Amino acid sequence: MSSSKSMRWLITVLVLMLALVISACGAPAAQETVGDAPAAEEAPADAAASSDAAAEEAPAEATEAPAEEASGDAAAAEGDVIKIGALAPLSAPGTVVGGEAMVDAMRIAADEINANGGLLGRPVELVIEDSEGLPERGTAAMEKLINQDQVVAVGGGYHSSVGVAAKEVAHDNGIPVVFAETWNDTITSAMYPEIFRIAPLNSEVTAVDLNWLTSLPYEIGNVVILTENTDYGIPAAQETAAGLEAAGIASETFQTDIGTQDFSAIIDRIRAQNPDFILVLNTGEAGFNFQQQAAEQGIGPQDVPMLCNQDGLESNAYWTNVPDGNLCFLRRVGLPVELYNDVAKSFVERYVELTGKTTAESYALEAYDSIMIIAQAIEEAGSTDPAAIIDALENISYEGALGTITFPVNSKNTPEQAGMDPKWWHQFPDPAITIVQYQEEGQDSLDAPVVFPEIYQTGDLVWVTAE
Amino acid sequence: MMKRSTLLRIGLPAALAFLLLIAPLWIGGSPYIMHLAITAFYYAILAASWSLLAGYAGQFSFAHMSFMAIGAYAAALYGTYIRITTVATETCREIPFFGRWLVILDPIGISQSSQTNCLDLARQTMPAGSMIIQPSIWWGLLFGVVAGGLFGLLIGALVLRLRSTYLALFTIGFSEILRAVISAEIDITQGQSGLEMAPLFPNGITLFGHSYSASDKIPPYYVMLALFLVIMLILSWVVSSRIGLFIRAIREDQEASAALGVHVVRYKVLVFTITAMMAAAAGVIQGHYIGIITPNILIILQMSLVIAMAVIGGLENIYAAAIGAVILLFGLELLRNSFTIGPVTIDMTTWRLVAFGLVLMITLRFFRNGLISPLIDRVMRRNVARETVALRNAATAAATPTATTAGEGGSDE
Amino acid sequence: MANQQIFLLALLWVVFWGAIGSLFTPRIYSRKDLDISRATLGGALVGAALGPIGLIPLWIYTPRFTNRIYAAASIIVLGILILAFARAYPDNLCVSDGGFVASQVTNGIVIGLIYSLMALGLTLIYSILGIVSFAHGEFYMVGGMVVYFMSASTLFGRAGAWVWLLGAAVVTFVIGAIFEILFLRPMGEGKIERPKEYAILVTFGLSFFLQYLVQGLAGANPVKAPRFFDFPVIELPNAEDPYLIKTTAGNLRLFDAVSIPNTRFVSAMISVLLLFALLFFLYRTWTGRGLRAVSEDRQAASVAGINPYRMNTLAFALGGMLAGLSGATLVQVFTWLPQVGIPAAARSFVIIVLGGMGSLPGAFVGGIIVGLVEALGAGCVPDPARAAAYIPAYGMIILTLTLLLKPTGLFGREL
Amino acid sequence: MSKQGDMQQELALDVNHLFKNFGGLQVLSDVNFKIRGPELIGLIGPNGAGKTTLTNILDGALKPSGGTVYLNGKRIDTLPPYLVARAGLGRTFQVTRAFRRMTVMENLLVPAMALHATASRREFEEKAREVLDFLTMSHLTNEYGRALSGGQQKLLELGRLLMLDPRIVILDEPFAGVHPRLMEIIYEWIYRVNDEGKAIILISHDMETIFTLSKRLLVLNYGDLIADGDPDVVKDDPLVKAAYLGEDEPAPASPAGPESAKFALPTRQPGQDDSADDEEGRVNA
Repeated sequence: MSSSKSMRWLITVLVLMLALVISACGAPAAQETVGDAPAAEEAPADAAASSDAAAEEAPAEATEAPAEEASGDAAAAEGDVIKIGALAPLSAPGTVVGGEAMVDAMRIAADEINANGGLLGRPVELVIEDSEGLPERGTAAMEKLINQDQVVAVGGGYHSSVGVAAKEVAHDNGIPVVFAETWNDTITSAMYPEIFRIAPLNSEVTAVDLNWLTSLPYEIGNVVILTENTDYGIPAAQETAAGLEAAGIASETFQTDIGTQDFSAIIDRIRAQNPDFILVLNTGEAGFNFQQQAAEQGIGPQDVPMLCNQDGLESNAYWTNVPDGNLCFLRRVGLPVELYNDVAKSFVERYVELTGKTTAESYALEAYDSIMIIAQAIEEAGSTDPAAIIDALENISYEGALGTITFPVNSKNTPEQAGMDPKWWHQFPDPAITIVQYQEEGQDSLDAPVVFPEIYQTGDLVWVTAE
Repeated sequence: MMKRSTLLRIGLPAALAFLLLIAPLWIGGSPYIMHLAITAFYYAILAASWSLLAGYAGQFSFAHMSFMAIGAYAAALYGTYIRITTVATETCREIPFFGRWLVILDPIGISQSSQTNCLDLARQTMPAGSMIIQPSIWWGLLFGVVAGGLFGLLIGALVLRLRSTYLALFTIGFSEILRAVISAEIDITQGQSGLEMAPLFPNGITLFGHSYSASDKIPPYYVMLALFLVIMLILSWVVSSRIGLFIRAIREDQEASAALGVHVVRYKVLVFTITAMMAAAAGVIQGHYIGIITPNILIILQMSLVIAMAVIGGLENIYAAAIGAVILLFGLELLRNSFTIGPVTIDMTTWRLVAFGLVLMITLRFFRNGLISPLIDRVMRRNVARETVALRNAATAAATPTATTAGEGGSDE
Repeated sequence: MANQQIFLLALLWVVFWGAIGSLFTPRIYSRKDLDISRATLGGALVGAALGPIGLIPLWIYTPRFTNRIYAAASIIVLGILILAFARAYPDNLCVSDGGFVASQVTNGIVIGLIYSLMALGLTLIYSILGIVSFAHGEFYMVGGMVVYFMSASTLFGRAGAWVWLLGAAVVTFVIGAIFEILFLRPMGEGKIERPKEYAILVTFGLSFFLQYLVQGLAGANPVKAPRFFDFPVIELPNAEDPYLIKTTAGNLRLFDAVSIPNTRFVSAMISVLLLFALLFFLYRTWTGRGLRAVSEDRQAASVAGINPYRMNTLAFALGGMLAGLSGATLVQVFTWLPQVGIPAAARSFVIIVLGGMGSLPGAFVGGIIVGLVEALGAGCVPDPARAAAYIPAYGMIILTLTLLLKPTGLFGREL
Repeated sequence: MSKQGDMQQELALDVNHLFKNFGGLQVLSDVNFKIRGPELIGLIGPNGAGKTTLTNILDGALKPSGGTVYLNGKRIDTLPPYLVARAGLGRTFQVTRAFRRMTVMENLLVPAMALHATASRREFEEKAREVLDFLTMSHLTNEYGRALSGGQQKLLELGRLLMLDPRIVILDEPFAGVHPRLMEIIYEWIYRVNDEGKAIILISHDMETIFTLSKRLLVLNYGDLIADGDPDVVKDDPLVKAAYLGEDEPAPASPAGPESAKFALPTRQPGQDDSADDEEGRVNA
């Protein structure tokens, strides 16, 4: 008797929820007619396509609405601080080593600006947000930076997945972002007017890896790629594998969860592959864990040539976590120490002083530059209006720690006009990428000799071969 | 007296709801506060529905976020892989669908090299004027809610025999397995990089003559608020109905309830299903609002946030749990600042969570009904207490001495 | 490849008949009025092993499920799966390379021993207090952190591993004792409604608190302690012959196939030592006997003059200390972070559920089984893209299956 | 509450050849008895005699190994407890099982609403108030179950049975740990329910009450129903004497109180042992 009653109940609840849904069931989310226009991108990008369509009229709005806000802001606090956002991973699962280094670097940049009298006669305040390495946290952090803290631009950024997600918020709000260390190609290939990048492109990094591997005078027949299952690791692994295959080198990819701690079984499997080279695309502590455990199980960097994760550039953390990691190869972005310009030298000096480290990592340099380039853009724009800053960034020529940064592919020289892939949009075209190798235990990463490319080379590589 | 209680029971929530409805008049100018409000409603839905499950029915499930994720992922997969075309594509997997074609796209995984999709191929051969439609996200909401409900039903049925600790462990296990599957099956779910979800109103929306863009916060605010209010209505209906009575009886004593005629199995499964559907609905809306969903929403920290919100608010009161969630969410987010005392800079991003853990423990230890619930009880039970006093006085007057004194009326202990 | 479908089919077959067996056997047994407490698992195993050929006679004759039937059926199931796997993936390392399998098994056992120690702490707490501590992973984390900071400090840096371990033990013991006295004691005094749920939540709060407290104090940088001890470098029988044992400072290789890293070996040995110490404590000291008495019969023990509250405190602190010690030994194996306790705690839950809540031998055997399953899972799953990605799930599948089929675990008391 | 006179003819409980074994242990063997009309029956037996098992089988919580139970022609031994309850068999538990964190009113509403799928809460609140008046507990209407004393919780359980309105009631140790004054109310309850045409099976260690109240006595001894008849006759039955009443060693202490008080009214203070009982009764999983 009561059974039918509560079944009715369940159905009622269902119907209620249905009603809620159906009442809102209106037009389809997106609709596209074939044949009329040059077919826009489809599939998951549907939403993006439609928002792109919206964006066509949006620029007008985008330049207006935030301008209002900004001017209102300025009216409210004439001579008040200019806030610049800083996005970095400061807690796990993010890569904290990288994040903290970047925050230190960005603080130095802000202090330097203020020591030189600030921007437009106003002091600068750096607002730091923790992205935790999570896309959804990244969007929330970006949201807070823009809407709560009212920053005029954002620098930093470490994890690709965060960058991919956070760029949407910045785009929606028309606030410029200069990404310092997010490599995923799609960040720029979306061609958002607000998004700039001084980090290398994933595909370019992969190309460097491939160039290096194929140019080596050693017999490399079999490569193992260890990657994390993120949108930094997987595309990089796929492209590298494809490139290796084209060069006639066999490869096997092992995917791991970002939180993986115990690699012993994977290491045994890798050993069984008998690789001539191991490429590690895991970031943070997972990379450290792998390298040290591999060393302990006899296929470490001293047994098999290994390109280690770039967090290894943070020498203190590297040698604490990978004591047996000598002879690791590392990829470094930025010019080698010998070619440092004055900006880089003075930055490194301050950075060493602040952090007690022996030198600055490449992402610290990038983070520093990401803030400084924003500062220069604000000076050149003569206002904190985001649209003006974006305009200034497009035309900028900034002498920074990484060299002279420009964004040659921009709204005046679109990828189409330049005949280039959209990934070059607002992209610093030639961040130097070098391969260095630790050749002494406890060595500082800046003392480690550069072994590739030839023009930067400062030392010969040590190539270990099995047996 | 009855009038006063009715007034409180209906008037107070109605007033609150009205306040929330007109709140954008004040906070609408600050998208960040609006963002927090939307997120707060989302957590309030989760905390309130979890309090029905854990507080009323006594089922300490750690799988609540899993149901949320199931809902969100179901909607996201639907949005990513389902299209409707007017002409058969011939290149994709497709099913005839009311004179059109329901096309299921191929999983592509994460790749930077733009693979050609079967739909792209088809587009070149399709006659001009034929349409490719991405179906409405609101059907995705339905899909997500149904998926969440089905899993709720399944888990509810599986855990019937498991109590307290065992139930907690089982649901943690389920949640972890789900997380591993989502992060590992990259071809379909895109793993850690997450599935993108369309905004709630991709083309913007015009409300009362004012048009809002897709990224505007006002429309999602009202969508989430509506969901929140509807779910609170359903929840209050559930707790005041026989279901609420029975699940509390089951929580207290399963055998005794059965011996009094309560169909234990049905109500246990029912409450699992209902709460799972609510969590799923919240997940779908939040996913569309945030625009991306990743397996990290399943990490234990997320579940612990919901649990802590419900506990600190008051586990055995859906309203207290919801209010607790809202207050805590705002508290936690607004505390995300670092401040400096003298030479020491305290980074609140971490320390606020330390404080949070401490508050959780202290609440449990010393305020077992939470911090909000006693306040609500005090207001709501005032006339109950009066009635009790009256009854007791009458009893004393009638010289029927009570043998043993009972606790005070409306006591929290 | 069609070959690979063999394994899938075998798996499907086993799962299907296992499900049928586990669903219907209890009903048939209860209809015949036999003990059904073992029928779910028994039916599942017999169904999985023999399919309808086994289930029909089982349902007709309904024998008692002895351990022998369990064992035989489990062996058959394993056999079927292994054979099918070997047929389907003849090139898989787990099929073609004996040395690889030996290495995986060794590694599984070694790491399993360390897991056992941690799970022992949890099961000890459960057997005395009747609760599962959700903060167990944080004790593990704190233990490791203490060792790292002592090893990195100038004061204790040269004191050596034993001192560091002692430090970790003391710190985790004290945290456990304080927490028990402040937050769990009222539960034992009957002041708390629904004590089990309270315990879940309050230990959960502790876990939250400790995790972020450590992060706040120590930052979230990955750290790691140095190797405790180096191996002496030896090669047996001698350098010319194919060796039986060969060591470097950081590695031990047996028969040129099995390689055990020094850090893991040392951790496992310390765990075994601690295990014996624990057994000695529980069986040979007055306090230990008191603990066991309380776990057997609380009231009788308190009549016999044992203060059960003090035993509660001791058990919780001791349990936390065991977790702390297991973290203290593992901090030389893994890179350490404030979040490192979460997967470790989850693994301990798996182990105690599998072994049987509150059972000491169960925790030990369960630890080794979980170690083996994780090692073989990551080592044998054919698709390298999935093998490692599913590591967190292997244990959880054991957990859920155990809870569904035999909630009392391997060594739990039958209800 | 109306007198349900017509039920008197209808009421019938047939217990036929009931067997129960747990594994190898025979707990009940061939138990047979019938109840016709509103009888007041005592069920006694030493600890471990199978009283609780019998109750659990009648209630549906356990399935018998053999035999059948019919209530008014409806077979109930195959039904789950909640359907047995709805079929008209109510019971109390040896350890009180009031819903501790629900108010007294809510406690009473549970059975009423479970029984009637459609009726509204308000209807039953009236009835519940009547019941509370009868139990002299109306001043406790809004108290939580946990705030009641042990004896009051027993009364509450009896109140719930009134709301369930079963045709046959099994009372498991209703007097254990109850203050003498409250015992009077229980007596009154038993007479009233009996007058309403319901059968009552009373399980108690307290011989005095059993002999005072019951008109018929069932004696269980290690699974065998060794006697069934008039209490005075049964008392002198040599089998019973040997098995139970004449037993030398006292039965182990139970909530019913020490064996020495076997033939006296219990003198224990109410609620003395409740917390300990509770703990036992609430062991999880």
